[in-house]
Amino acid sequence: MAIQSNVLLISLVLMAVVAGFFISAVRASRKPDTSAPREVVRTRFIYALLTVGVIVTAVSLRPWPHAISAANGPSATVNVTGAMWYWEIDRETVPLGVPVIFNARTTDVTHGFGVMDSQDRLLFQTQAMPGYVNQVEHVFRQPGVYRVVCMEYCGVAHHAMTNEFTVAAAN
Amino acid sequence: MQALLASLLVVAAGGGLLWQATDGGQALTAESARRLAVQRAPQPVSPFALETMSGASATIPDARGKVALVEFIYTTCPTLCQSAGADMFRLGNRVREAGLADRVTLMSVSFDPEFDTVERMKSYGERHDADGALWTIARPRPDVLPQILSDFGVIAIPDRMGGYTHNVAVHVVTADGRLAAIHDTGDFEGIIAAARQALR
Amino acid sequence: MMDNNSAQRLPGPQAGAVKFTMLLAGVVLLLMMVFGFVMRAAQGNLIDLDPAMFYQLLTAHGAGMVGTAGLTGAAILWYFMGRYVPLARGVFWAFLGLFLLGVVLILGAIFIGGYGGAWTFLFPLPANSGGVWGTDAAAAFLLGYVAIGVAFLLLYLEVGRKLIACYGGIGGALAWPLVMGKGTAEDAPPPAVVAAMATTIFNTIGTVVGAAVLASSLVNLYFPEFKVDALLAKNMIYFFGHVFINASIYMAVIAVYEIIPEYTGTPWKTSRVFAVAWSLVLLFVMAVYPHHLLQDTVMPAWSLAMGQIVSYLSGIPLLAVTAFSLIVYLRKANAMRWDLASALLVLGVAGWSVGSVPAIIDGMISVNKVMHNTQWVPGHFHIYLILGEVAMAFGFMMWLIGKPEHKAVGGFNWAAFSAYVLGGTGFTLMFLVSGALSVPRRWAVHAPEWVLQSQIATGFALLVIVGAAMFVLRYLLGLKHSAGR
Amino acid sequence: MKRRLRPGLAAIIMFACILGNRALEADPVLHVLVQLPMLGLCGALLAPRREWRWAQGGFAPLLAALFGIAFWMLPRSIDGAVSFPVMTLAKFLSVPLIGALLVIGWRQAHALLRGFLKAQAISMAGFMAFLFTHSPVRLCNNYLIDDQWRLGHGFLFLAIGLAMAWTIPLLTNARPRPSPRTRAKPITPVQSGVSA
Repeated sequence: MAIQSNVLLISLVLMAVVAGFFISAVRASRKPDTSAPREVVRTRFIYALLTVGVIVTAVSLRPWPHAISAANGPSATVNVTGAMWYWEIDRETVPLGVPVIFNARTTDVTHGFGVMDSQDRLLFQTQAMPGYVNQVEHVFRQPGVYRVVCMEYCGVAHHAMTNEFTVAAAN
Repeated sequence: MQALLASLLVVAAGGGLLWQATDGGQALTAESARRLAVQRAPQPVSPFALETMSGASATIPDARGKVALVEFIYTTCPTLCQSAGADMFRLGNRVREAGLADRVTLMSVSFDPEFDTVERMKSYGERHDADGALWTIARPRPDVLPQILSDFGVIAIPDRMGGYTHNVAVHVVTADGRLAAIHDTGDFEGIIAAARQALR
Repeated sequence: MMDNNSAQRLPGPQAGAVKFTMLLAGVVLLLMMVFGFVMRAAQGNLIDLDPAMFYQLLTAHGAGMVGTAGLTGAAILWYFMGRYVPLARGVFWAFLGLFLLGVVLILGAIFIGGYGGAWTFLFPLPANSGGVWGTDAAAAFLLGYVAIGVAFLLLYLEVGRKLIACYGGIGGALAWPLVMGKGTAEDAPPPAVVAAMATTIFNTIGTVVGAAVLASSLVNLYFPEFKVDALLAKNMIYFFGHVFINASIYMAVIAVYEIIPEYTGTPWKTSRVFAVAWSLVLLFVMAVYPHHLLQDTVMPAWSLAMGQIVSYLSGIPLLAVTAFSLIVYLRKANAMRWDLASALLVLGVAGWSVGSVPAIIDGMISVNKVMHNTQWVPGHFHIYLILGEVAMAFGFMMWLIGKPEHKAVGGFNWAAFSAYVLGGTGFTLMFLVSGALSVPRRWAVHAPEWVLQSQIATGFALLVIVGAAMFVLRYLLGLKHSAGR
Repeated sequence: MKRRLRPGLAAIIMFACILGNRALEADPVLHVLVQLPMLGLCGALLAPRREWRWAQGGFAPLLAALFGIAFWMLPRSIDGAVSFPVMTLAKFLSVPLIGALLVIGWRQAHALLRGFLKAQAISMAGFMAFLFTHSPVRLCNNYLIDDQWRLGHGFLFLAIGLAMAWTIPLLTNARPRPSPRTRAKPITPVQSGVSA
């Protein structure tokens, strides 16, 4: 299952929980109620949130999500340049199963370099910004045609700013 | 009431001052002001003699009636003058393509004439493929240098590393000795257009 | 019932000006909602809209909604601070005048000048339109922001200096003695004052930073030789934008602190945890902005990690203090009186809390990599705007018009509230679903497989507009009846 | 400071500025962030303590001072002061006048106007810092790009310094027990009158 589906699921559950607390409080508000949570509950709640926060932070930041690991072992580098309103990619095929490093640049305004798989599912993105080269690394697991889209609003043809590349097993 | 009037007066005067000080909101720096002033009204420059990298003599304005495209350099410059040299080479090609080679001359003028000997100019010229005909490197006499720099509005200041920092540009000088336009060294279109204008 | 309740139900200082402002805000909100509806309809292929026009509407919708949220927040802040400190009346009129001047400039820039550079004016887009709009249009847009910035600065200076003078400095107004364990809760300033002081500080700082980046962008428009560093500009813009929109919500919540006690009968007191929470909010709001830059890999890694961590931490004061306290007060209430005002105010806190969930999750770098600038982002902020800030603003409006019979939950009012909540929920959930399906945000034209989602969202948007229009109508009628009071 | 000492102090500063002009102008940080403020201080010390009708509210003198400051913040004007004697003279005459106008205006300005100007000053110092540290071209023909970069950092420190100087006092006067009795009476709607 794609990461997006998990994110949606987790979000909806947590949102429902938060909403549930409010709904039950509203229901309880019409009659005298002795079950009101006390200060000690608030303190526990804060500690619980902090604990969850520490765990989630540690798990989600290690390894560093933007790490570029490719120095050791085979890898490929792709230079992509955004311009109003097209993408220039310096190679048509990229290898399968090895880390691919994308260097995202722009010649004019800020663009967002996003790559979608054949099911139009966003795999990763990075910003392409004047004067900077943003690097992003990805390992492609499926051969096929991948679509490059613009993920940062860049003017009147923003939505039409697409290109493609092919992922194939390296010889 | 008095205070309101005074404030309005101040706004009018202050706005006028800033308008004047920026040439109508067009130039915030001395460099852009210099270019704007020249573009609005070509300014006379005092004629001066030069010694070229082949040891020959030359003049600005050009005695043969050509339009001179002049930049100021020093040959040991590690950065700006080297890229300016490359730009001059490309500019030469563009001048040829435009069919102006016999009516235009390109001149890189040293503002460090005591150090930039004929040999040093020659080696700088060779490094950048200056042909000596369309484009040559030249130096003025040291005593006229301040006058030249002041006429052209060029300021060279020591960069604390033994070299100079200076404003880099191509100056278009008409045959009758007027500075008609100033452009970035890479702005070939602008320079060619200004040269055509100066030939008219 | 509280002993000072009778005094609180009277109109506060400058009630007339505030009522007028809220009417204006209500009408603008409706108009901006219509813009949003048109954009969703265009994405759903229900209408034919030129992309240039779409992006103009996008720009107007963004700037208009953020501005109006700020306007309603400021009106709430001003109204309730008028209960505690003597505010100079002229300042509010100057604020409103400058704000409207800004609105005129922005609307002119968009619909006359064709400006469509989005409300974020991300450098160097305003100067680089690809021929769609001119320099003057971009400048008018930026100058509109400057006017609005000056308006807010004036308002905050007045509120800030009075709070500082009356409550013993910034520290006094933020209840720091209580935080340090030196004072007693009885001596501490009321919650509204603490919230107002914190908002005043961080939004003043935001405005000052915004002014610097606006000035730089303006100079760059006319003097392209003055280059701006794109990364620095982006940092400053997102700092300014993030602080501003957050300030709107944090100002609006003052209405909850001040009005809900009238309904529950329990005063909302400044406790130690409340004071600590607001001092933390003051820090968090300013430190969290890098979560907008998680896809700028050239940013220092520590700043992105800070963005993610603070993004999570920011949820704690909201959930554990404001939301938790509200839930406690509701449960403790001896027969809470529900009407349109109290219902919308509670909805506001609930929506804000619920909306923080997808926001915090998107603030994780690994999630952000596949969710950033998809419709997930408008998804979460529409939750805490439609069902949060704007709900609080409508709640405040309903409270302003007084008479209980106008606000009773039933009939017309119940229909309006239901339409608004149902529409808002469906509308925002569609954004979240589309975001999870990788639909990018801010696209004028949608791929065929996304069209159905946009069409469903369009339907929900219509429901929101119907609900909001009924609120505004109710407010108008209520104003008419309350005019004589 | 005793009033009668002021002209003397102003004279000393002015002399220092004139005698050290070459040295001060050689470095843009000294030129813009030391010499110009010192010249302004000269004028401020000499500003007559009078309340003119035209200066009511401080608007006219402050506006005049702001336009003057804007003029001297143009890279072109700074360049001019180094290159042309006329501009040098203009600097020595106008900047003290700006200082005097600032003081005259400030004395009569409303607290809100003062606050606005403080915010504006921080913002503009930040803007100048932005400009000088990030411009890829030299903005002054008389100064090196490194100097420009240092000047930008000078402005950044100025912005931070001003922000701290103006906010820290607001923090330190926190009273240990801010009680309703020690602060101004809360204004209830009844006291302030109904304005609907």
